[in-house]
Amino acid sequence: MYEHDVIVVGGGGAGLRAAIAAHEEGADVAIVTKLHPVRSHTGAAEGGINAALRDGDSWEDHAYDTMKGADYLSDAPAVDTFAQTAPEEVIQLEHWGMPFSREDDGRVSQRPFGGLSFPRTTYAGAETGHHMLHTLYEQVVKRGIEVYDEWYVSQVAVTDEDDPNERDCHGVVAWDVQTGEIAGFRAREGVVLATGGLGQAFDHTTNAVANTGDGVAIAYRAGVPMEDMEMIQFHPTTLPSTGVLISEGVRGEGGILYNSEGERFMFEYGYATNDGELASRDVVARAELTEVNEGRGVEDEYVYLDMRHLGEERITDRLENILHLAEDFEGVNGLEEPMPVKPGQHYAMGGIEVNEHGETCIDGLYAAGECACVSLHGANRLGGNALPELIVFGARAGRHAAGADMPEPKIETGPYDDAEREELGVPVGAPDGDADAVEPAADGGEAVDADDRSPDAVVEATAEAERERIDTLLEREDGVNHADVRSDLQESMTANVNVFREEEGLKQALRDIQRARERYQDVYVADKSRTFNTDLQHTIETRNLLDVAEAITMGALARDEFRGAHWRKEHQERKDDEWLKHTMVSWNDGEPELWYRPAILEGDEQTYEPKERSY
Amino acid sequence: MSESYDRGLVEDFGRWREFSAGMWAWVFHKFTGWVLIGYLFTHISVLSTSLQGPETYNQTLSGLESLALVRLLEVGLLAVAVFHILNGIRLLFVDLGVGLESQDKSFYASLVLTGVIVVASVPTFLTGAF
Amino acid sequence: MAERYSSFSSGSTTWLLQRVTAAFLVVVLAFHFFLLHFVHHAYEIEFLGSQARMQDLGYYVTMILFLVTATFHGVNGVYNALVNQGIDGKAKRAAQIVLGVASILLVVQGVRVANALAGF
Amino acid sequence: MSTQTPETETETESETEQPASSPHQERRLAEKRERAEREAAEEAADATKFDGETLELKVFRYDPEIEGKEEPRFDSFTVPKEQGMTVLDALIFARDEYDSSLTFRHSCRQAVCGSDAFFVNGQQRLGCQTQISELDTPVRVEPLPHQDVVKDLVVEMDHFYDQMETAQPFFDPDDLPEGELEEQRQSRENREKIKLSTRCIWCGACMSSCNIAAGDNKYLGPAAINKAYRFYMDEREGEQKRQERLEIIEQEHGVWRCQTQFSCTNVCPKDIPLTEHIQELKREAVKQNLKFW
Ligand SMILES: Cc1cc2nc3c(=O)[nH]c(=O)nc-3n(C[C@H](O)[C@H](O)[C@H](O)COP(=O)(O)OP(=O)(O)OC[C@H]3O[C@@H](n4cnc5c(N)ncnc54)[C@H](O)[C@@H]3O)c2cc1C
Ligand code: HEM
Ligand code: SF4
Ligand code: F3S
Ligand code: FES
Repeated sequence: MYEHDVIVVGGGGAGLRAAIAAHEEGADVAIVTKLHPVRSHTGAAEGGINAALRDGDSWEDHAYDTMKGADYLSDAPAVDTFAQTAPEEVIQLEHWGMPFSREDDGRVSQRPFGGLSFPRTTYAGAETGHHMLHTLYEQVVKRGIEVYDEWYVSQVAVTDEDDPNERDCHGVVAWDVQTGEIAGFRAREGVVLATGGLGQAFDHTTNAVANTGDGVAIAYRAGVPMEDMEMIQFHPTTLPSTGVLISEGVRGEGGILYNSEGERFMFEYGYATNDGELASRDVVARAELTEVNEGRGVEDEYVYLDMRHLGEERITDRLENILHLAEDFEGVNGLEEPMPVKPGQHYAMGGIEVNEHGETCIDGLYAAGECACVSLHGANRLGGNALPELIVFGARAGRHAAGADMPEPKIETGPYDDAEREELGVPVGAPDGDADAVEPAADGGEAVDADDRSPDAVVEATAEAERERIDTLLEREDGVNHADVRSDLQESMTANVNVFREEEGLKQALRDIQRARERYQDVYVADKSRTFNTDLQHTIETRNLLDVAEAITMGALARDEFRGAHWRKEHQERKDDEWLKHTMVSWNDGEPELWYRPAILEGDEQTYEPKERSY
Repeated sequence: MSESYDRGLVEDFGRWREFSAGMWAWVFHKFTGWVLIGYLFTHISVLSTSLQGPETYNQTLSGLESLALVRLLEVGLLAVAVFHILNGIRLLFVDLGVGLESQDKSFYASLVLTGVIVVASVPTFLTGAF
Repeated sequence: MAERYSSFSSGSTTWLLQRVTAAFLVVVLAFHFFLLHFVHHAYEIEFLGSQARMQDLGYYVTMILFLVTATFHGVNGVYNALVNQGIDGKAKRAAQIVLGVASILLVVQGVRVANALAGF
Repeated sequence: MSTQTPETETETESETEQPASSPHQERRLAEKRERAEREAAEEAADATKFDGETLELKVFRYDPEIEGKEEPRFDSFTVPKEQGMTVLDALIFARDEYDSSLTFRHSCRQAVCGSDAFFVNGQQRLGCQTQISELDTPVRVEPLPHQDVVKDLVVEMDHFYDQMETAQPFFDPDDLPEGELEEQRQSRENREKIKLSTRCIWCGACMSSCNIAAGDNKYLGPAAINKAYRFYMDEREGEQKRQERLEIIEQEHGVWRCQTQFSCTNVCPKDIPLTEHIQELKREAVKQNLKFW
């Protein structure tokens, strides 16, 4: 067993920032990550980091834009904390040497981004995430923080109380991908989950192959609710053949969208008569698909994004990376041709329910970054708001986990008795409601022997259960290949839980997921080696995708309104009376339960009045 | 690097074939450098015959020069020296950071020029050898 | 963990000298070749001719410099090549000694030859 | 790139108005037609698995634990050839369709994570960045040379990471501006100077291609030296650290080992002019040392 004060799971932007913060609090920190930190998907972020840095801008404006973009489904305390802290965190990055793009006077540049009332997106070329990730990792190296890289975390070690609010987290169980060793990691102070996105639940996504929602699913099965899972952002400009992202920066710099008729449809068809291409992402993504569905798409599939008029100099100065991406992954020369683009899954607004200190309802378990939901992005995330979220809430989670004194949180977590609950009437969760039948071993929270509750025993027992589970998986001689289950799931999700959602489709998706769960019970791992067994790893990840996809679909089916990224065919309006509340899904030991928690629109400094959202 | 087993194909074959210009330049420069320093030692030992007096010196030199093999080797030496000089100049430019983009072209140029100079000097070198 | 290289031994001097000698050698070697193969043909070289050239002080100095720089350049080049192959510890020490001794012998012998020719 | 429809006249006048007639559009239409045809054909002829064009992928296999794989060998996979297919796509296909134990690192699919540097047809390349159509067939995929193989295409990266860390890859300014929200100033020119060097994705291709690094285990290697360059040339870097860093790169197994073979520069997927950066640091080291005399 390994032992540290704070264990950070994940080495992306959020995890690295959390580790640095915990280290600065004096804790002995270790990062456990399935990819070497510099391989994390934060490195793929292109556009930039929002922060109110300049005269004429203010954190209040940033907060307001964020709340409006979120379609009023965010919690004000999270939004305020975020907008207030983002500037110092961004300057902190600069002080750590991040190579931001610069103005003539040597200050960091900012550019306009969709949904922002001020050009406050700080950037480093079109590779902002790459530079941020590397800058943070450099600071981790500088501090000598221990990194267990290529260790796959598969469980959190949590005590077995009936009420999730009373559970304690004492560590994690991870498995060394290179050697197959399965070990417990005891965390004396806290565990921070920072495992990133879940895009692999869909088949056209900007996310990496490693973005399989592990942290979300692990915390979920340990008893933490998932919040607002239906809120999935589809990015309007991804390359059709691969899903590689073309940054919003292109539109920020003045790029234009055309349909097959050569019309600038954002204006001509009135999707966003003020902001045009720079409207919020959900608006643009729907506009594009509407164009395609109405027959004005190119080849019935996509539209064009044109940046040629910006001129070679400006493009190479600020968007050079885009030229490479378009060339390498679509064979298009962005200086000479318009680039084909279509919407693709991009970001999960929802995730592990946490408060503004990153705490979940389980004591000692934290989450930060894309896998968490402090309820900052609500129903739609603004471009350039995720990277600052990583550093703002990553740092706070790390600090709190290391035992720093922080004020009483304003956001509540965990299930409570008189919460409003809902039955969907469609089978979900473990097939036949039998959690034990779902594959060889338990799902966290269940594994621990009741007699010995010492933290070490909890961690060791969870590790032992994991060893058994993996042995069982490896012993099976034949069955279903996880890749088949995964691709069926992805197809169904993209067909039914995409930008446009219909009741029947959503129900179909839930049926497909049930079927996938049943098939998954017969899953087997063909590769019997303990050395670098990616077959085994992907098999376990697929299980996580099933849980995550189910919660997404449940939320989408329940929320019968149109808010932010969530569009429902049968319900074409935002229903503020009924739906200013978060959807929550609890695993409930195999019988997922859907319930609600009201959104908080009242902050310390300002109260947010839901207004019509027009761009 | 400690290889835990023989990586046969990966490490041996298929590699030199894929060498790029810069790698070949390095191989040739190394080879010619070693030949030159080898020659320097030989050269000084041949010239050392002068310590035994003019006759020995003259005899050794003309003796050697009358051998066709030695004449051929001299052409080889010229080739080696010319390449080492030309590529050496190329390397000096590289060290100064000049013309890095055309480093492959300058390597090919050194090769071609070496060839031309050697061919052009063959008559001079082989006069009376056969 | 990689070892942090603590013992500071700069390679910049020998690196620079290798380039400086190379620049010098370009000129002298070309001159040498030209003189002894094209102006005078190698097969015509005689003691008297060599002696006559060597007695010119400028030529004598040039040749000694040629010898010294070429020796340094060549031997240092060989040494570098060996280090590039990763030789270390004892083998490296041995290479230093062998190459060092060889170059001293070469230079001494070369100077004796030059002196003999010049008649010093 | 392969199909360039000669369309010069129409293009100049109707560039922005009619993107619909761009060569790209036509190419995609053609592709789509082709794909539809291929799919139809596939259904018709069930007997032969793929009817369209296929390619042969030869992949290096090794697993110290599995009988029959302890001895390195090459496996052949037949993969249907698709437009825009990359080496990584082909590997994924082979894994998902034929042999789920085929092991290789990959994640981002867009040349930023640096996981999938392989030795493809004798050159170090990123799988996700290499179009199959640009390669001779059969396509031979091997793990990066000069590194221990863990399994199949997965190599041991620790040595590479160690060398990167030896270069002290972090920023260490002398003093920071007063006031919490004051950034350090940096000129555009200076940012431009370090720009290319900051692109490194730690893929290890350069190190694997370098003959010197292969022979001399202690050689810092092009990526680590480039990392040092990135900080050394940054005008925000502190004087103290700059000196320390210079000492690290100019010790015996630092910059001097580079023999300007350029193969690192040739293989770098991020087009970083590595040799140029190494050479610049050599000159810098000489200059600094001359100053002390
Ligand atoms: C193409 C693209 C462009 C984007 N551009 C922008 C932008 O311009 N501006 C912006 O603000 N946002 C942008 N975003 C969003 C933003 O980049 C992401 O939300 C953010 O980087 C997520 O960071 P993270 O630290 O939460 O996760 P990641 O960076 O994905 O890191 C996750 C980490 O968790 C580890 N991990 C995962 N599962 C496990 C496990 N089971 N065990 C151990 N370790 C595990 C991984 O190894 C990895 O290190 C973009 C996103 C994408 C996909
Ligand atoms: C005439 C002009 C010459 C030039 C311009 C020249 C140039 C160079 C340069 C630049 C190098 C260094 C290569 C590197 O470190 O990357 C080198 C290496 C070398 N030179 Fe020369 N050189 C010349 C003459 C000579 C002579 C006369 C000799 C023999 C005595 C010689 C022997 C060597 C050797 C042995 C090496 C090392 C090769 C290796 O890397 O293994 N050179 N030369
Ligand atoms: S310098 Fe280039 S080749 Fe080397 S590790 Fe970095 S990106 Fe890869
Ligand atoms: S390949 Fe090696 S020799 Fe130098 S130029 Fe690159 S480091
Ligand atoms: S998969 Fe990330 S670089 Fe190729």
